Amino acid sequence: QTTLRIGLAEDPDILDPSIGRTYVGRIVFSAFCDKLFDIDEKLNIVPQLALSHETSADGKEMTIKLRPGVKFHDGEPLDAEAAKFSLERHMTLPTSFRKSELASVDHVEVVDPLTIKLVLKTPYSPLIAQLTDRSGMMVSPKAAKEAGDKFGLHPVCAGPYKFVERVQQDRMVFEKFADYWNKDNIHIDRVVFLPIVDATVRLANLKSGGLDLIERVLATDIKDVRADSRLVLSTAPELGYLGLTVNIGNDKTKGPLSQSAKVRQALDLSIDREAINQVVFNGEFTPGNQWVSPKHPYYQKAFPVRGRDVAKAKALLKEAGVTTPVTVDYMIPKGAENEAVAQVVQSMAAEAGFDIKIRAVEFATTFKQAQAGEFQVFQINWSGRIDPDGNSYIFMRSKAPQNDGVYSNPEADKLLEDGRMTSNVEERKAIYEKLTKILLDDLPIIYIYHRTLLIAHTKKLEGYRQMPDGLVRVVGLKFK
Amino acid sequence: MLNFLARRIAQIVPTLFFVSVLIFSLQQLLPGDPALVMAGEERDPAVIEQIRQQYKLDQPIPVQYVYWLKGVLTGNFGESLRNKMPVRELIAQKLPVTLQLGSMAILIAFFIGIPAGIVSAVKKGTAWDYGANLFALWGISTPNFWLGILLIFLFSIELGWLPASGYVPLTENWRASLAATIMPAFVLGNAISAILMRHTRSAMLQVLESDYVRTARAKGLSERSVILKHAMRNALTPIITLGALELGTLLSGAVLTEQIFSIPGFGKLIVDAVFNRDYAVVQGVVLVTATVYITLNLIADIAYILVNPRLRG
Amino acid sequence: MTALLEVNGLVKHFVAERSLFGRALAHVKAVDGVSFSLDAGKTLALVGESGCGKSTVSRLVLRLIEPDAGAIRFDGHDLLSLDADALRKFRREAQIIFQDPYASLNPRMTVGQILTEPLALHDLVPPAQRAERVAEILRLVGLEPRLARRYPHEFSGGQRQRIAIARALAVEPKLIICDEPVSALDVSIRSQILNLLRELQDRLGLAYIFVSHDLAVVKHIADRVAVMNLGQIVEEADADDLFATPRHPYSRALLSAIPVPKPRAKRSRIVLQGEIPSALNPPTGCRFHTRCPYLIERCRSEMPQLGPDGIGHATACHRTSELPSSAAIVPSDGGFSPVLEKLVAAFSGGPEAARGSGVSPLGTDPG
Amino acid sequence: MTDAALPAAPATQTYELDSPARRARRRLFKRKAAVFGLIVITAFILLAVLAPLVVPYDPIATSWSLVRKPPTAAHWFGTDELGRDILSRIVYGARASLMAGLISVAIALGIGVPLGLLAGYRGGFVDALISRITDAMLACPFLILAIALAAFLGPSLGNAMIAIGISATPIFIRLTRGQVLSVKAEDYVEAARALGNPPWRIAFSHILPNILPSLLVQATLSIAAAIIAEAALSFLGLGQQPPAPSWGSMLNAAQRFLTQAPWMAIWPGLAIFLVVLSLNLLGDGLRDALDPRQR
Amino acid sequence: MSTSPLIEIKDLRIRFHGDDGRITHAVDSVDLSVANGATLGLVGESGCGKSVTSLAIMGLLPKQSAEISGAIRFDGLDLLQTPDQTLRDLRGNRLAMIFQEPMTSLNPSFTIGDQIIETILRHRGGSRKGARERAIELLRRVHIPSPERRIDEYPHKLSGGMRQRVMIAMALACDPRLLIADEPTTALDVTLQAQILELMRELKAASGAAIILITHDLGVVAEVCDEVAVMYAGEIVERAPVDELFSMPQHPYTVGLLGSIPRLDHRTEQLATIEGMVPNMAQPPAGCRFAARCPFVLDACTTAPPPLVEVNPGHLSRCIRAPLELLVS
Ligand SMILES: Nc1ncnc2c1ncn2[C@@H]1O[C@H](COP(=O)(O)OP(=O)(O)OP(=O)(O)O)[C@@H](O)[C@H]1O
Ligand SMILES: Nc1ncnc2c1ncn2[C@@H]1O[C@H](COP(=O)(O)OP(=O)(O)OP(=O)(O)O)[C@@H](O)[C@H]1O
Ligand SMILES: [Mg+2]
Ligand SMILES: [Mg+2]
Ligand code: NI
Repeated sequence: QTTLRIGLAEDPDILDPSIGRTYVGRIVFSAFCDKLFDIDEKLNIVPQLALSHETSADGKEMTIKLRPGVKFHDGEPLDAEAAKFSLERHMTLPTSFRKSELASVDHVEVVDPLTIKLVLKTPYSPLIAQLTDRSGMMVSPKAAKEAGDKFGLHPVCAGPYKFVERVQQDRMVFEKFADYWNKDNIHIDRVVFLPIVDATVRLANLKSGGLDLIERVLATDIKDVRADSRLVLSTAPELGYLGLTVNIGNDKTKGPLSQSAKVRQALDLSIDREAINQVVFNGEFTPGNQWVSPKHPYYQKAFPVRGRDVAKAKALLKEAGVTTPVTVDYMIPKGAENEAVAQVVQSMAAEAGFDIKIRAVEFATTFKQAQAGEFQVFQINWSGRIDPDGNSYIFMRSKAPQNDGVYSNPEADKLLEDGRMTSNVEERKAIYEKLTKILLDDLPIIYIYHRTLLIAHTKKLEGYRQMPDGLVRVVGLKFK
Repeated sequence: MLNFLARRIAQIVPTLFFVSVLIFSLQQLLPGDPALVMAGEERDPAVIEQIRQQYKLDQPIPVQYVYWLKGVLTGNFGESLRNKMPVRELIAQKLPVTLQLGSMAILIAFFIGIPAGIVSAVKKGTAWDYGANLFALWGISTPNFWLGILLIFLFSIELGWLPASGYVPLTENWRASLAATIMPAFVLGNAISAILMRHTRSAMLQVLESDYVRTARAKGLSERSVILKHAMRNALTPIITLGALELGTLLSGAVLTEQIFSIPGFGKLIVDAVFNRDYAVVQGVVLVTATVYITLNLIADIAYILVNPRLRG
Repeated sequence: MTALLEVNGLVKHFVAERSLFGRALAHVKAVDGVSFSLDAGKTLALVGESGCGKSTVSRLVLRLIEPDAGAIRFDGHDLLSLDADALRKFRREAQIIFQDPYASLNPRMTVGQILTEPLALHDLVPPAQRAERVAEILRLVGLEPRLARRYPHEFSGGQRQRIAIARALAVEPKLIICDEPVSALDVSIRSQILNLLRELQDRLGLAYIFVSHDLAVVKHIADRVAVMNLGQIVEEADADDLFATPRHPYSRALLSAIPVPKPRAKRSRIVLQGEIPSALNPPTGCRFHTRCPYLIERCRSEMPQLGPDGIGHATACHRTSELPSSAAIVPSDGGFSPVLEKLVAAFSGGPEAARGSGVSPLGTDPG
Repeated sequence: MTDAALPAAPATQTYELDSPARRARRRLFKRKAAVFGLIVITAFILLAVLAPLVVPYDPIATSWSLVRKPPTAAHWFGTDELGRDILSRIVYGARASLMAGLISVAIALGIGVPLGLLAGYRGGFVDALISRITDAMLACPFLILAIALAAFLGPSLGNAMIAIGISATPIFIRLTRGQVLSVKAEDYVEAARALGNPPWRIAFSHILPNILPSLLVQATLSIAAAIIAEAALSFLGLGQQPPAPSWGSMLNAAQRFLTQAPWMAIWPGLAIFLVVLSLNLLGDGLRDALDPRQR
Repeated sequence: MSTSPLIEIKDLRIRFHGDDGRITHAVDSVDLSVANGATLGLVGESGCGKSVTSLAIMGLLPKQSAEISGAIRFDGLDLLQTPDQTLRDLRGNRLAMIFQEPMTSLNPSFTIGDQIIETILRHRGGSRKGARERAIELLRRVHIPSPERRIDEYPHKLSGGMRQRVMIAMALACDPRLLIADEPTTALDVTLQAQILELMRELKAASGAAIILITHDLGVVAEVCDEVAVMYAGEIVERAPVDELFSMPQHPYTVGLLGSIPRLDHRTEQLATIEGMVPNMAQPPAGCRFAARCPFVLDACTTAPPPLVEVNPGHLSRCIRAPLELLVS
């Protein structure tokens, strides 16, 4: 019996695709909960439980053909009814966090036993991308109806492995599902996920053979991993970013940064992104200035990362007429990496005339304070979404839920809406180019870098491929 | 004595009441909105509102307390906000882990601390005494987490002898289980053994100076039987109570030690719960911990009475 | 002349065990109906076995603990009705010294501070003159004034007891309660303290309640003696009277047991048999009946009252009149031979008596 | 007995100033271990106070070229993940640690001693109430209480001190109460009552000075425990805020670089160990020196 | 009583080395002897070295801090030179001791029976049942009512007097030749003291053991002893048969002691007092140790230590002014 042991950086929350909200949770889902669609390395959308999809010309209807012969772990068939049920569950369960992702869907229709139709309220191009993630996960209607919101304690999906047991903060055990639609590509009998928070310990366990694969290797440990002949490092550029959300419109703590875009630009210019990358991450990450990384198809090459320019930053501050040093209340969530980055930013900005007061807040309180606007700069990570809309709209559209800085620019709002209307890549790129120009001037969020997904595994493990969404795909893996 | 016991047990009720008020109010005071924390990145206002209602987070604190207390009195500790598991089940899952760790630590503490204390008292002023005292000072002065880090560095990373973290149930594989718990148990036991050693030493020194030990010697008994029979019996009775009190140290120590060694026990559960604002879990776990602690103290008191003929009669 | 102190039917029961809800389950009947009176300038001795309630009576008389029943009149005032203020005033009138000279002085205060405190509390002396007054008091108890700057631990037991006496004297009281003031002291020092107490009584007209279980000492110092047994007074009489003709069987046993420094002294010792009953559960009837050699049936059921005989000798025994003569009960120590008598006199006459030497008798430094 | 003019014997001169405190000090200085502890603590206090004068580098100055360098002649203790000089940070960290120890114990004393006095001296319902609350606080593991309090107050060094102080309070309540009960029964307290001292005077001028030695001993040991607790909270991110150094947060940062930069973990740990050890030695010494049984 | 003594102490000196390097001269050149069946009273002020002397005989002084020299000959054996094992065989067997505090001298964790039986088994061997019977017999001998029942009780259930009886029973368990009683009645009430003294007298008559009775109560000495040794500051200052000592003491200290006891027979206004204090035993004075407190002191007293000389037959005194009669005649 072969077992794949995967070390996670955190303990996931509940294993219910409707309610789950953690990054690590998605990694675990991918072992047992297949989605309608998936992505490849290039972020292309490929079928998984669906065979194909088709969007109507007006963009308001999406027809999806399902893969025949797919069974849930409890033996129930995955048909159009089941797919409709799953999608509706995502949309209607009171505590579902998928509601906003599927907000554009008006209702789901069963066309034939293997075809469903999603009828939209308005055209919404990112929808298909949403279906490559938790919103596209199919759950067994029978099990879900029985368990209600406790479904996550004993999830039943249609993935390669089925749930066996979970001990909180200790492990999650899955075993091979015999009736998996793609069972020929499953070579390992069991998958065990072990949350180990400490990165050093996680790596030590991988080295000592206690684990076969770990996620989130520290950038500073990469040298170590590469030096070890028994280990392999898999990397991929991450979809998310680390940015500094600037409080622009939230009255509470307005300061010089909210008064003038010039001050924000000065802050931006004072930061040497490459240096941060070098100091904190051994140069392994990607410096960035937009909400997608320079390697992303939607990256606007016309606006490359600018270098550091302290002189210009000082000039801008003078122009803006603020008295230096400009004191900035700089909130970060607790955590060594966050603190390290903040401290580097602090020392860099100091040279341009900023006096940054770092306030490391416990993770649990950051969002509350962010929402209440109790910050001038909020350094926060966003894990990233497949569609660029997922990285931009909710942060910059006026009154969007995560627009903590209360940025509001009608022009930008219009462009953000436009970007959702069309699925045509070139058209969308053009829209986003205009948006980028505006945002790089206004700077409601100062983007710093994009992480590189760092996954290490033993050489014995074959067939591992890293996708940008950070998930660990177990299909096709085998031990030497 | 029965009366004493009754009074002693009666004291537990108000104590537990204050414990419950204490933890309840403390954590209601914790900043951060649990619903928001739960949502994390996915902040959907409607859903957050829904969660607040579902878990009565929108009610005034006294109302929440009454709801909670009602639940507790009927054996329902509520459910974890984070993963929907009933707190009772969560506790049942974690308790054995911490119990194993704790009993190993206590065992280590007793096996090192008490003999060391006796030897250093009997050989007062000799190299043995100094050695034992040095050990005790080392044990008391080393921060748990530092020792933990050093041990991991030495035995897991450098030497690779022991797993750096994780837990295997005893029932599953006892060797692996022991291997996984020996380091944290040692870290925990180390400090306690030092404390026990010091207490044993001073109790023993005091007893060795007592009149009845002199009587025993005057009877011509061998030194061995004077120490092992007459002195030890009396010196070790107060250690029972002390041992129970040290359980508090143990539980506190477990908080960090479990964190460092990724042992999925009470300590880790509670720290994560505090950081995640998983109220029901914090409340449940602290209440159970406090109850266990109080009960063990009570048992220690009873044991103390039972082995102590003066109080027994 | 009215008595300085009059105690009537004093009762104090301590709670020995409480129920779950704090209700008392068992009482130690520490003091159970004690009455006596004391004239100014006189000494009343309380004698009895350990635990019979002597110290409790002492504390009750000072209202350091509150009695359960009874009356205490001091100098004509009802002590028990005093409010806090009046009680504070009363504290000037009566003082206490304790048995253990090591425990009765605050180790963190210098002798000077210890003695200044009562002066300041009652504002007896203006601040400027307090040091002088302290010196005076110290001299009064035979200590050098310069010792005021020392701490109690630098003194021997006897010197400490002097300081305790000095503290009591500082408020110029009329009554001092001496709770076994010499029991913890060596013989040689004991005599110093006894002499001092007598000298002070003569000089200052103090009244003493003198608690002791050393009957020779009691005989030496007391004017009246009350014999206590299990919280009650069983006999009360003038000291000479009591020692000449003890009446109560318990007094007889006590007196007969006094060891005297004379080999083969004449005596008819009464060795009591049976166990001492506990104050927690005192026997019915006469509380002495379990050990009494003259026990009759009536003693078991009926408690005898302390009956005065008209000449100030009261006894609480049903058989007072029937008991055999107590003539030879108190052993005779015969006194010293004339030569020894002279020798002792020479010894206590101080250095001058034998030959002047210049050794200072007091204030020698401790080791 | 009228010898006021009697010349003071010269031998007595040495005793004239022999107050209990002086005597304790003399006995303390006879114990090598305690003197060692005292010296080390004094040294750390001096370092903390004089930190700006003694450190070779600015403790928060980062240097991109000096990230995680092992100890060298220029940086005796090496540098940390942001190229800061660890020695300088240890010295500045002493400020945080010592302050945390002193202030949190001051808080605990400030709350605990009056409550303990009240409970012990008044007895009755007040005593029962205070005792039960104390029991309740003791029943919750110390660190949990401190973590919850620190999280409640928000992470900062000051709040960590308050949290530790409050969590350490029940120990002082209990100790004070017990001591008061035993001292209350002493004859000299009874004598003080008999002299007409009002209750508050008895509590403050007769009882308190006599329980001070045990409080002092406990305080010393509690400072040691508080220093560890502060380090633990900082280790969990609830204490000293970056970039200001504290030994606990340094250890926290070090944890990620255990394999590549073990010196980052060793120095702050050693510093904690040394200070705590010294405090424990001093506490032991004080306990012996103040022991009333030894005359 | 002219036969060779059962125990003979020659030039016993005991020093304690304190933690702080201070040396206490607790006992200095003590000579004592007790004949079979005799009772020797050892009196003196607190701290004069009575207990230390008795502990030295028993071999119970702490080895690390006590330095002992001289000789203690017991039945021809020098106890100071005897190996520990032999000494242990003697202790509780032929040498027995009773301590002052009956409250704390018994182990609270064992029944009194256990504690007596243990002694019997240790020295006599035999079956536990036999030992138990003997223990009951012993308890009966010390007048403990219903010993069959009492034997299984724990010490805390017994009163002080009872416990002291148990201690005596334990000491008598193996019919010792020498019984040392260190202030056996000091902690007891007068009536209990009378009971215990009575008991000791009775047992002495029955067993013929020699007794060393330590006390500071001259009354007790007068009642039970044949001979008395008075100790002062670590030395024996006077030794005499009991009648002689009380009728004509030959050392000023003894005179002071006698004078300071209140008398029952006639009332003195002033008691004799011994002014001053015991000398510091870390630096004992060069001459007579009592000189500083002695009203009869001469210059010669302070220069050289006076020897213990026989003033009258069998009456020794360490005073150069003896015989003291001459002082007042
Ligand atoms: N505070 C108290 N609480 C409970 N019981 C007490 C208290 N004080 C005294 N007693 C009990 O009251 C009884 C009388 O005690 P008291 O101290 O008056 O005796 P005493 O005659 O002074 O004895 P001693 O000679 O031993 O000093 C004893 O049985 C004692 O145990
Ligand atoms: N273990 C010891 N270490 C150091 N000094 C000691 C020790 N035991 C006794 N001493 C000292 O020896 C001296 C004699 O003490 P000892 O106990 O013999 O006096 P004692 O005559 O029995 O007095 P008491 O009547 O108080 O029992 C004292 O000064 C005492 O302090
Ligand atoms: Mg008393
Ligand atoms: Mg003694
Ligand atoms: Ni004079």
